[in-house]
Amino acid sequence: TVSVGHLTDFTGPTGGVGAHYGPGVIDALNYANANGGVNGKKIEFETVDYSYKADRAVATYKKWKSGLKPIVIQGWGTADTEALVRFIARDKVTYISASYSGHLTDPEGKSPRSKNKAPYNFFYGPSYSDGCRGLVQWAAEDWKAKGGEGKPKFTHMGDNHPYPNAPKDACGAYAEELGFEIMQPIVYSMKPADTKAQCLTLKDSGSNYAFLGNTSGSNISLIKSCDTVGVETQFLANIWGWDENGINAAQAAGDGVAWVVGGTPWKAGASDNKVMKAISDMSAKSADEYRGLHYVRGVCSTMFMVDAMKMADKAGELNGPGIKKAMESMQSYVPEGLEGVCLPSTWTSEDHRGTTLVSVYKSEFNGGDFKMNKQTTVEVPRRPEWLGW
Amino acid sequence: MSLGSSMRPCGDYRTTYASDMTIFATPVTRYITLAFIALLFLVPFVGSPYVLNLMIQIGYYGIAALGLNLVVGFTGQISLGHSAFFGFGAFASAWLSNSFGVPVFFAIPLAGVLTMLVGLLVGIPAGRIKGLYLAIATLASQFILEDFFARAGWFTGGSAGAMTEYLTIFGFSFDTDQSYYYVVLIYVVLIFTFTSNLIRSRDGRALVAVRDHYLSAEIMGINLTWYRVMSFGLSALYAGIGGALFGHYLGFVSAEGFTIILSIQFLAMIIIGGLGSIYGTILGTIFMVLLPELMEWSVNLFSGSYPDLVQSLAYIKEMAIGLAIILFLIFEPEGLAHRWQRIKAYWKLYPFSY
Amino acid sequence: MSHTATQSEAAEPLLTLNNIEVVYDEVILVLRGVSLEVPKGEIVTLLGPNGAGKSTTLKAISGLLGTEDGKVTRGSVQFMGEDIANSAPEQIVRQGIFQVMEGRRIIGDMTVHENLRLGAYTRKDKEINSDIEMVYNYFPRLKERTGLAGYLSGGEQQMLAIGRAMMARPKLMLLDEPSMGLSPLLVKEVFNIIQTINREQGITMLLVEQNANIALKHATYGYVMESGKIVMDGTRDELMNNEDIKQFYLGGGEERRSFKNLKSYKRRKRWL
Amino acid sequence: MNTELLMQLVVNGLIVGTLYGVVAMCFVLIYKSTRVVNFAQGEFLLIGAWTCWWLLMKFELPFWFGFPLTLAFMVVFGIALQVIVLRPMIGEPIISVIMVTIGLSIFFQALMGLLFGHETKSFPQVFETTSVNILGMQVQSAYILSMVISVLVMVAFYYFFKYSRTGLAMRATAFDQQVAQSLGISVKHVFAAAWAISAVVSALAGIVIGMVNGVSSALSFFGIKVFPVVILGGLDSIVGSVIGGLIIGVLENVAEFADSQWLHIGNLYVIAPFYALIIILMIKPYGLFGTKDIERI
Amino acid sequence: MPSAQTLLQVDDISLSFGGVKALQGVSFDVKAGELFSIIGPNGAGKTSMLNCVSGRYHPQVGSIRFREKEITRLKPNQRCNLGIGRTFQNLALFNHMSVLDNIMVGRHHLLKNNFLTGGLYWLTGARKEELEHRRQVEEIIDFLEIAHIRKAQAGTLSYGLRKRVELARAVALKPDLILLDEPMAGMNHEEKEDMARYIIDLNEEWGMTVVMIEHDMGVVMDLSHRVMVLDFGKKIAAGLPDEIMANATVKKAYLGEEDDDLVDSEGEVA
Ligand SMILES: Nc1ncnc2c1ncn2[C@@H]1O[C@H](COP(=O)(O)OP(=O)(O)OP(=O)(O)O)[C@@H](O)[C@H]1O
Ligand SMILES: Nc1ncnc2c1ncn2[C@@H]1O[C@H](COP(=O)(O)OP(=O)(O)OP(=O)(O)O)[C@@H](O)[C@H]1O
Ligand SMILES: [Mg+2]
Ligand SMILES: [Mg+2]
Repeated sequence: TVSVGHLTDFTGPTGGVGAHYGPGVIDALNYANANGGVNGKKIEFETVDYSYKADRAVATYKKWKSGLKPIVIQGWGTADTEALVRFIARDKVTYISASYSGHLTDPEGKSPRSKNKAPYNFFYGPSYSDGCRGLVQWAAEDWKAKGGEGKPKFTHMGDNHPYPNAPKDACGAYAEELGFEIMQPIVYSMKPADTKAQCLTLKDSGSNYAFLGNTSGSNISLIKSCDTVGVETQFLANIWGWDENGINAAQAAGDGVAWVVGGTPWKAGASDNKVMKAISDMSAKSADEYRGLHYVRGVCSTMFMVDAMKMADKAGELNGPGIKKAMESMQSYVPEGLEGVCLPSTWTSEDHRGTTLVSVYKSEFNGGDFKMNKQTTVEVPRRPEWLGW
Repeated sequence: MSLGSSMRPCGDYRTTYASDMTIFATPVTRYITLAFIALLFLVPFVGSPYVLNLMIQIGYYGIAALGLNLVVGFTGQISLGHSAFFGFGAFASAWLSNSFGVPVFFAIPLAGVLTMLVGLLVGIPAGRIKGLYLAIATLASQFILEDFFARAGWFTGGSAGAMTEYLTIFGFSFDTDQSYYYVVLIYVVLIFTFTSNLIRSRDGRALVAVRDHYLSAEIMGINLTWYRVMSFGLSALYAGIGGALFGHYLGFVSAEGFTIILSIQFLAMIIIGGLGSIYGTILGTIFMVLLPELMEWSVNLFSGSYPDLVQSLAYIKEMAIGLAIILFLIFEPEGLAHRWQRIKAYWKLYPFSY
Repeated sequence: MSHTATQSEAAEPLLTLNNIEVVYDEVILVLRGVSLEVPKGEIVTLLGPNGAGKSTTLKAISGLLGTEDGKVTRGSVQFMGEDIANSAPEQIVRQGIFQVMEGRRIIGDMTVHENLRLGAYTRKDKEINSDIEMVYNYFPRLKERTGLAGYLSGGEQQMLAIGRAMMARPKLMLLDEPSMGLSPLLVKEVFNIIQTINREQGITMLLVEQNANIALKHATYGYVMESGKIVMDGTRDELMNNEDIKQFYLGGGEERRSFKNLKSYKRRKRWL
Repeated sequence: MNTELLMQLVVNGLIVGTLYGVVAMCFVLIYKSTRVVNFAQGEFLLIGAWTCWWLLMKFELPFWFGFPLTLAFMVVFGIALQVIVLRPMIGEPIISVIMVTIGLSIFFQALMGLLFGHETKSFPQVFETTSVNILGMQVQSAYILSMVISVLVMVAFYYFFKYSRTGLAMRATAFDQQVAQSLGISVKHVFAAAWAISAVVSALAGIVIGMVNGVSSALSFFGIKVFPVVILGGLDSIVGSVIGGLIIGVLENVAEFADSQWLHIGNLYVIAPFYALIIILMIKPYGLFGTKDIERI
Repeated sequence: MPSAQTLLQVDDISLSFGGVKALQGVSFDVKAGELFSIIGPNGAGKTSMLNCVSGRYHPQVGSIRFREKEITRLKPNQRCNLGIGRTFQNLALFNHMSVLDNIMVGRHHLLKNNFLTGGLYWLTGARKEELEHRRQVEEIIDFLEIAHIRKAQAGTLSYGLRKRVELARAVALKPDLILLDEPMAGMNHEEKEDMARYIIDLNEEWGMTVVMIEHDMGVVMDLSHRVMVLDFGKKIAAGLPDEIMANATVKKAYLGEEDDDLVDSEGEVA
């Protein structure tokens, strides 16, 4: 057998999205086992809900070191990923997380911006910075298309907190480069609460585009509040910032929010994919169980890992370094059977920016039977100086 | 008189006052404790990294919790901002070693001192504000410090957090659990001995006096303001050291960790352990650190890999933690230490249990 | 110590303690088998040195041991025929036992008036206000104090505590050192008041007092307690004329000893 | 300077403030009668909101029916909670009781997660007009409702504590449980009443907030958010809690204004109240209306 | 025995709380080595007077001088360094400390060790110092005959015992002037005799000046050198015990008319 660790957050502050992503991972692993595991080797995995506490993550990791002994880990957020960077580098355990901070993309630590090297860290999807860059790039075209006059105004919104702040400077810089006027950033709490005050400020600033850095929970109440005070700004949400739940909860107020999607939505084709459907059925309660965006990403991230494990096994080194090598050998690769669902990704030993493809969607409540309309897929330039930023 | 005789433990007769003023009630208890500490030094040879990790956690949390007990248990001022001090210590130590190349060996105590200064600052209101009003004032400082962490990139590394060096002495790096365990253990032993001494000497008594009856304490010549503020300074010192140890163990410090939740957990540790009890503090810390692990372990017994099940079990685990705390307090509202004393008192007088 | 079968009057007892045992904190034994009787309509006093267990006895009767980790572990407390040992305090109050606790214990952050109203908490009748007036007549000082009771002087608080008890109109009133901290004049008044209440409202009294002189003067029967045991009991006159009582409680036998010339350490006699 | 924006922010502040006021009152109620700081306050909001949501969504009950039903449930809940959990704690150190409420908050936080998941759900449309215009400021109707309620509740509480027999009993219990018992007050019943009332009013607040922002576990954060409010007004002052609520509400918004117009600090909105709190306490150590404790020996 | 030179000088003190005039223009002085009693009806302002002297209250008018030194505005904790100690009418012990620690707190202002040196105990001589004071405290304990409850938790003691512990704590301060607020309240005659003995010894053997509030006239008459009577915050009389007993106003305001009631309750006063 071969063992895999799985850290997730169901009960912690990021449980809202974890509740979708986690099951994706679990189902994918079960599916892999049901289909011959890693070239016949069964994948033995353990799921631990560490409720977003860094040292619970470390404790779990230590526990695994003396028990499960995983060679690769499906991680979760900033808290665990950053806390484990060192340990996994030392123990040569590949770590695939759902925390897309830019500086994890720099395995060698070459870039001046990234503080340290993260050789064993991977993630699937565009980094937070690239996601935001993609959005402003789209916004720039959108502005032209609308025939907007003069410089469009851009505002970064989010809690004063590591996660929302991650893309702040990188994205701001690019927006400026694209001819946006950068307004004063606006802070709103990650805890859903009445944010009319911030909305009034936003309205007053006359901003045309606002990037929402928080997770969907607080974005819902922001968008609702802003609706009541009549804000016309075009909202741009990051990859964790908007989803089915948001669309349903915000209702009409949420119409037209543009955001980053890291894989084909369920209704837009994912459900028609045989493999994806089979994976979903591992735990589906009904034949036509709906799966959210985060679920799909969880599956993709896991299937990339599984394929890498298979390659490593073929190469006769089914261990951390082997898997790292396999991942880094992938050239615009898509896990077999998941074509058209997961974004083709490329990792190299210097550059762990899996993909810089940013698919921008817009949401539509549509009286409960919501729609997610793809706008475009932006290719964010893979500039060397953006590595690790 | 009845009580008098029954209060004094039977069969302990002191010949000198010195022997009556030792930390431990009887020589026996002293030897037991020393033996126990000696045993602790052997753990790395047998314990798995996991066990060591837990003991290390108990170590640095225990130190911080002891600090909190000084201000809450001994001085009687509830503090809801302890995790902010803990975090500040962690960042301070990282900052010192990263930005100024201060060797970690010195950075840890220095971080403690820096935190102490912050603690004194936060404690200033204690000169005027009392009781729950003060408690909430400390809550305010918790949020203010959290905001500071997120804002002061130069100090905390901002959004990405701060990487920390491992402790190295003469080239030997304490980067394994085995080696780091000793660092923490030594800190624990030193600090707990220090505290036991503190509370049996002048200023320790003063703190308790302030708690029990500040009006008469003042008339007994105790400067209320000074001790109220100072107790915050001390608690911050401990928290700072604990935090620093935490930081250099994890290798990474992020602002996300030091929220009100952690402050409350610290509170839980000392209340469950026993307010105003030194060894109670450790007991409480053990309880709070092991509880989630225990729950994790027990849910894993019947946790399959079926997502919904895993998910609900995660919640049930959380519920169990809350429940455990409640049940515990219903069963022993005055903390483990108190229960332990009762048991002792009972056996001292056994078989004439009254 | 002999049980108090040698009761003089024939009046049937309102309250009877059958050798009760009280333990604090599960380990500290304080009352070691106390038995006493309080006949209906009379004033019985309980004397004893500090720490004898007098207050504990009263708390055992009124059920207030609970909040101090105390328990009646043996024996029974019979009030009007039924056993009330360890039953809930509010129950006991409703049955008509009201304790004036040692050390005033008035409610500091309420006004005098509110304190008095609370005294009548268990009552629903219309006469509460008239009773408050009655209390004010007994203690005019209280009427002038409109601020919070917590700021009253020691004695004023004592008056309030007694007044509050009167408001409850109990069958049996347990008084723990009512004269403590009162000026001589007031001590006298208070005891006269107690006597009057006892007579007019027929309230039975169990009176713990350090001022044995005045206590015995007003009581019909007395018990002496030491380190958790009743060591002596008798009618007022029996006790008044007992040499030891004179010595240790009444202050001097024939001619009064002056407090001044007690240089030498006297060996005190103990019953046990 | 942009007066229109300021005006709107102030109005918004007053509106949100009343809401804080209501939650703060529940808090004060518990404190006034038991000296317990209820850390599970936020969870009370949560439970109330979820229950109502559940009744309205799952059984499609009309609001006018589901709402009172929820309140009824909360009464039962409050009493049950007291009987099962808090009664054994009577006479124990207050700090332990406070810790128990923390345990409760952990427990219910998780329980709600288990039952209703972690996502934000939105209430069905209750009022035909979602918002009304005040001084050029759009205000959700739900908030108007809460304003009315809070005023009523406040007046009720005030008289309750000043004049009613039970109110007095509650204060007595808070001051000294042993004395209260000696007066024939049933500490148990007093506590039960306190918790029940508090639970009901919390539910009220929870539902109102739920209607505006949607229901989610984050509602419980309100429990902590009102700490400044309570303290500002004075822990044991009903009036204080409401006024404190208004002050904090306005303060937040004015801070936001100053921030966006001149200071550009970032999250003054969130953090300003706490600075203000400390300053005010330094000047008035017992809040604006809190009663001093008696320093007499 | 009282000497000529005054230790405490109180000049025309007035203190009021809102409406309540607790003290109105009270003046008196206490000579070194004197045993001075303050009596008066309840609420007369006796405790308030002690509070002014020990610094709990600050009179709005008037001045208090101790050894010629102006102390009216000093904080309480500064006064005990000067040598003023006191006990309280409503018990004010540190309930959760042992009797021993309670008394050791009295030594606070005499001890030197602090957080640091205290923590390092063995290394800094704190141990030696503590031992030294412990020895002296034990003397007090033996003197007041509370050796058997040394280790008991103060809060669990009976009322009378607590009073005694309070006295011990006050004595531990090594004061020159000790203020006793109703030291004998709640004691039976025998215990009062003991207490009287302690007070006399404190005054004569230990050479402390005593200011005492007491309601038991027997005690007051026998022990005190001079007596002051307060009523409604005013000083209505002062002088030698017998004069006071004879004083008509005092009788009326405080003692009540001469009759056997009084004789009984207060022990024959002749
Ligand atoms: N809560 C308690 N815990 C432990 N021991 C207690 C407690 N309360 C009282 N005691 C002990 O019980 C004994 C009797 O106390 P109690 O107060 O009944 O004496 P008492 O006769 O009232 O004395 P006094 O006349 O001084 O009031 C004392 O030795 C006291 O130390
Ligand atoms: N802090 C205070 N606030 C308000 N009033 C007070 C305060 N302290 C004392 N008083 C009032 O001042 C008056 C004198 O109080 P004080 O305690 O000095 O009386 P006392 O002479 O000690 O009476 P007792 O013999 O009953 O103790 C009382 O009426 C009391 O109500
Ligand atoms: Mg007593
Ligand atoms: Mg007095």
